[in-house]
Amino acid sequence: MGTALFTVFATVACGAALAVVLSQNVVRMAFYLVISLGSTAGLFFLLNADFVGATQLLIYVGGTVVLLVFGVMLTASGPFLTIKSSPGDLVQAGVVGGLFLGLVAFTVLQVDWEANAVKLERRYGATSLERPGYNQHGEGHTTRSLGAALLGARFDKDLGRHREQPSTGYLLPFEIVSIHLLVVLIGAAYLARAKRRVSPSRDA
Amino acid sequence: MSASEILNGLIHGDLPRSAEVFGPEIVLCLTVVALLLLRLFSLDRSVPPYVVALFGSLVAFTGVLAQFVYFTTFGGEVGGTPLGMGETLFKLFLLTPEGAGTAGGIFTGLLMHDAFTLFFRLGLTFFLVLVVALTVLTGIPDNEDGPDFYTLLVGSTIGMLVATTANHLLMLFLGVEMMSVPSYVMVGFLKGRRSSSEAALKYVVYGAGTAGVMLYGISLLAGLMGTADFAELGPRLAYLVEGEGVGLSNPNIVASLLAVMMVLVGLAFKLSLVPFHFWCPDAFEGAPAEVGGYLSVASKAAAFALLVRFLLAVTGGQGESLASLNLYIGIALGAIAAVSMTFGNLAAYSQTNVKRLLAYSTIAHAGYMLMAVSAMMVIVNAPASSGWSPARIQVEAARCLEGLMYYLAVYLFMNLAAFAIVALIRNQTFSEEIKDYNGLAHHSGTMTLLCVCMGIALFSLIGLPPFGGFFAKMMIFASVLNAGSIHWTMWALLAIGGLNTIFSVFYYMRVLKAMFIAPRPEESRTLAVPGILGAYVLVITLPILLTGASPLQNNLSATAHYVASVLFP
Amino acid sequence: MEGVGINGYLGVGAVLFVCGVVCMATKRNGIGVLMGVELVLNGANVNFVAFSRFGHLGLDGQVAALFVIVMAAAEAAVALAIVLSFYNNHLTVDVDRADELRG
Amino acid sequence: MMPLLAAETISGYLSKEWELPEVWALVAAAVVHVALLGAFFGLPALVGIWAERKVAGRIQDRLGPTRVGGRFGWLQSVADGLKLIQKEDLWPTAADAMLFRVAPYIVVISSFSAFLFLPFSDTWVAISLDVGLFLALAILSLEVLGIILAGYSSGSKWSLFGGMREAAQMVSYEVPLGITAVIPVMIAGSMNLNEIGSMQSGWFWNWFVFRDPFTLLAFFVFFTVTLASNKRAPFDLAEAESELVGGFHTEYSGMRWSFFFLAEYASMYFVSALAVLLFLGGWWTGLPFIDDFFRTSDSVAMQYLGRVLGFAVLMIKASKLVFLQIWIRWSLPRLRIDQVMTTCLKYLVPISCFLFLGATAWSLFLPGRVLMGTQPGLGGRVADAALVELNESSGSEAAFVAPDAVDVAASSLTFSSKGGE
Repeated sequence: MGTALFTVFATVACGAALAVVLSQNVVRMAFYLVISLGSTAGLFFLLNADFVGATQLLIYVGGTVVLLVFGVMLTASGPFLTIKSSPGDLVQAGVVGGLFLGLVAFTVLQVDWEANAVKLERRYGATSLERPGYNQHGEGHTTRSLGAALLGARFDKDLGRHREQPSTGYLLPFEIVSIHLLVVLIGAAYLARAKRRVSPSRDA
Repeated sequence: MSASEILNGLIHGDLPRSAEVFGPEIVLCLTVVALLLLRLFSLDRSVPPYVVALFGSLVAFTGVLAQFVYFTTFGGEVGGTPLGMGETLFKLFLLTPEGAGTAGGIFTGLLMHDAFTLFFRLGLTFFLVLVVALTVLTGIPDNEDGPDFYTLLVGSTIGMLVATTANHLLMLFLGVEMMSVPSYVMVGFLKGRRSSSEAALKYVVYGAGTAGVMLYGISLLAGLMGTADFAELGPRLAYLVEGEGVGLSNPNIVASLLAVMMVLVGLAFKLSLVPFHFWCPDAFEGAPAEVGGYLSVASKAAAFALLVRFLLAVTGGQGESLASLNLYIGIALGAIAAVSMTFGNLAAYSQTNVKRLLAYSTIAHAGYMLMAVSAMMVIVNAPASSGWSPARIQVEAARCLEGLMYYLAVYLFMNLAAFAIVALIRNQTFSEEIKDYNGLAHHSGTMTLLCVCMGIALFSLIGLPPFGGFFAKMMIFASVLNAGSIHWTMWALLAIGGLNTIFSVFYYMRVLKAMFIAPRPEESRTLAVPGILGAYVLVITLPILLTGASPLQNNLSATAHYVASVLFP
Repeated sequence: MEGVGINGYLGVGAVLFVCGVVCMATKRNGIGVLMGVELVLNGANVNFVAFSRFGHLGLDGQVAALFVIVMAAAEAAVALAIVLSFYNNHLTVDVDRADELRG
Repeated sequence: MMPLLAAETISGYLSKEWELPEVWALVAAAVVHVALLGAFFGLPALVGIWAERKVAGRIQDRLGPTRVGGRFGWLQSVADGLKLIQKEDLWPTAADAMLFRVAPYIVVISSFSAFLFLPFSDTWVAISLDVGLFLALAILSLEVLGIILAGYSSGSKWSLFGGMREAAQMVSYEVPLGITAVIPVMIAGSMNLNEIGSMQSGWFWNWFVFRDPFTLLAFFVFFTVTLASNKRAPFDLAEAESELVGGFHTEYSGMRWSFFFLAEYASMYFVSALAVLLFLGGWWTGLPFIDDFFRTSDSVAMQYLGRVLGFAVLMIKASKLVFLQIWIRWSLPRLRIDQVMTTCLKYLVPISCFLFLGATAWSLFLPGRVLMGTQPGLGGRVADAALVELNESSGSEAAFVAPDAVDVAASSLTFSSKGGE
């Protein structure tokens, strides 16, 4: 079952990603992007990362891509915005991309990840996902642990282990990202809004 | 650990200490919020936004300064009695021996607090104060856009502070993103201008792309090592390849090399090193000169701090097993440095726009500074056959970084001075072309002052004695010379660096020639700048002299050496 | 989850990554380039979550993926605003037309 | 029959009683689920459209449909459906045909998929997840994508305007929607909809809406926001027929057009059911003696009956809300697009933030105490959850976690562990 689902999601994700590259119409690209990102969310669910999958759907697919499509609509000068690349470029990109894919995939897949994980586990202990008695993660119930980790407490890592210092918690990024988002929001709003006219009546 | 131990450790141990060390950054965050609240309640009419920004950055700078003094004087040792002002300052910022006085990770090891990060934080916050002051004087954001501009400026600086202190791969990514994304907007800040929006578009496209590549590298690296903690990256890699071949036939080695390369792509973009430099001239030409000055110095400094820390993290703690491989990373960096400075200097030669010329010059300077990092990598990974003792390696490696930090400190002033003068002249002549600089020195007293200061900055950028740039360059060249005895390529690098220095004289001179020697156009009106601007330029030019032939030079280099040595315990 | 090990997921990540890079390199439409960036980030995210499940990364991988999603949203917002500002000045989103600054 | 009622899941029942291989049991169970949900998905549309016409008629002092299927026009929707199915499937020459044809499916699929996470009664839920509510909202928000694509690909100005309005509106209203939906999550300490629902058992003052003044207001904000995110009047700017002909579905006809309507009425029902689950006591009658009679019964059949009752209760509550939506549509005039955006960004977002803060403060300072009810507040609730988790985790590594340490941890984690019960 897992294999079958994986095959479906992986094929759709990769196929749609390829379609994004090959498509010339921006809105179609956005559509394929949605499909690709959505299937990736499916992969996340298969990997027992429910919360990440849901976030992917809500923020990425429902937010970011909608934003992109919105941008396409605002900048579409013709009825269907198509900016074509020449076939020569495409062939060139295809060859280079194929070689690049070969390089990355070869490098990544050549590594014996299972052996590495076993080796690391021997020295540094099991990850929280494999620990007996804490395997709710195995079923995708990571929300609470994620919440605790974002507040800095790593119950999943430290509980019942001997540690000098608490393990890495993510309180700082969780908080600092909010400032970043605020700054970025202001920046985007600044660029997007028209320059207000300097006139006595401010609310005009 | 039990649950209560975990929570108690956080609430009573880690958090207070982290908040104490991170205080200046928190002040900057509050500044951002204050700026926005000010506008929300329409107070920006009565309290100009720059006042808030200036105040916030000054407080943050003072906070870091207090920490720096506290740390260097009483670092880790309880019982020292601070005197007078210092004591008040320490009390004001609630510094404690186990907080700011102790080196080590904060926020459960996400960030690092030690002399090295303190030095960079000090520089960055100081630079923020200078840039805010400059924008106040040149008036680049009007009162209307002030809150936006300062929000972006301060937000980007927070990102740089995070990046310089990062001790975790996730923080590396967050830091780089946090410093870049607001700066994309800052480059496009003059939104009605065609060139400005084009510059921003190029910057954001390249920036986002390289950030993505870097992230992929981070994911591979973290996956390989099973951790994202800097301190464990190197040892874990050594452990993984233990007993196997360490050549390129080992898949773990190849994968980690690819990952490190991808991360370096992201950092090279921030440093505008060839071949990731395309954005730099365009962005600087399109952006306001103030922003150009800010980006060229601050984001470079932050990226160098990050680069050094990252390289030491992935190559550290591996002993002999991977040293030869890491040596080649150092040599590869040297090659990039050589290409960058050569390209930067050659391309700068044909420029007609001063900002563009300075942009190419920053590419070249990034190359000079990368020489120091390259030499450091070579020295740290010296093979046993070279006959260097561990103690010597330690001292010489620290000397490389000392050169880098000295260079950055001088670069801060000389580059800011150059960009500030360009901005001030732009406000008078509405032009940034070299041909419009003709005879500027002959207009009025203040204009002459500006031109003289520009001369000092440019001479220092060339690396002529007795200015700071000379000593900085000497330090780096000396350490590269030292590294040459480990691998001959360093001598080649040194030769290229020397040639480049000579070559760079010509294009800097073109600007000065236009200013001083070329006749003043006859129909031009007499230009003058207000005295306060002249004073500002003087204030930032003076350190170029002070870091040159003056007693202060010893102090700075001693500090830099101490700071650098903490990375090589 | 029998059968598919980590390699399957890493393969998907690599394909997404490379598609994204090629997309960034070939698209002349500014927004198309941004979509390439999204694909690249997504490829990295697949890696993170796969390492979290099969590798030794544990929960840290999932946290990283969360932050990446958030940062991607922020970056997309700014990039889009810049593209719009470019459009307002140039009436096109063709990045190849961004050729006034050169030298 | 008995084993079926007692079985945890359908697939479990199939593989145990019918001895099907596990894969086939899963597939069969999925088919059953989909068939049930599919039927349920069509039902609100059929009933809803009929009800809309009837209510509209009554409000405007006319009768509404009276012919097809007897006096009350019962079969009007079916007749409409038949007519729509027979229509030719066409698309404008100016349209981007592929996207034009795909868009309605996106809308229908996302609207349908949201039901997968909705518990219709205690444990009657297709997929019970820790992130149920979050995921349901996420999937529901995908609907906007289909509408934007429909608007864009139609190649018509009206459609494009409708699509853009919809995009702006939906994305904005997702913010207050999320914030108000988080309030019950915070009180319950869980995002599992089943858990949120089962926490509101007992007397009706245990319903979250009556918990404190902030949740009471939050319910109304939530309801308002769901109106907008469903593009119901007075927020139906995307299809404002007086300005945009038909908005994003101007160019659609036949089956594809009816898909949009199917999805609209289904999500109307969905958000109503969500509001019921989050605020209005879910499947509980609010009268504990009735609920407990079934719940505490030893007989499997009685427990099953209790769930059927819960299902009916949920349906009735949700239908009331749907009726309210229809009522509002025919009573209030449509807003202008700028007013819609102002309402959201200037009023609803700050209000919902304030309510969230207020509800949090209430939980912190009056832990375990609620306006009238007896449910434990956030403190007690999260403490319990933490206890459960800690105990579970200490199961095999009990040596490391002493019981008192757990208490200390739980109390310091939550500021107060004193539950109200």
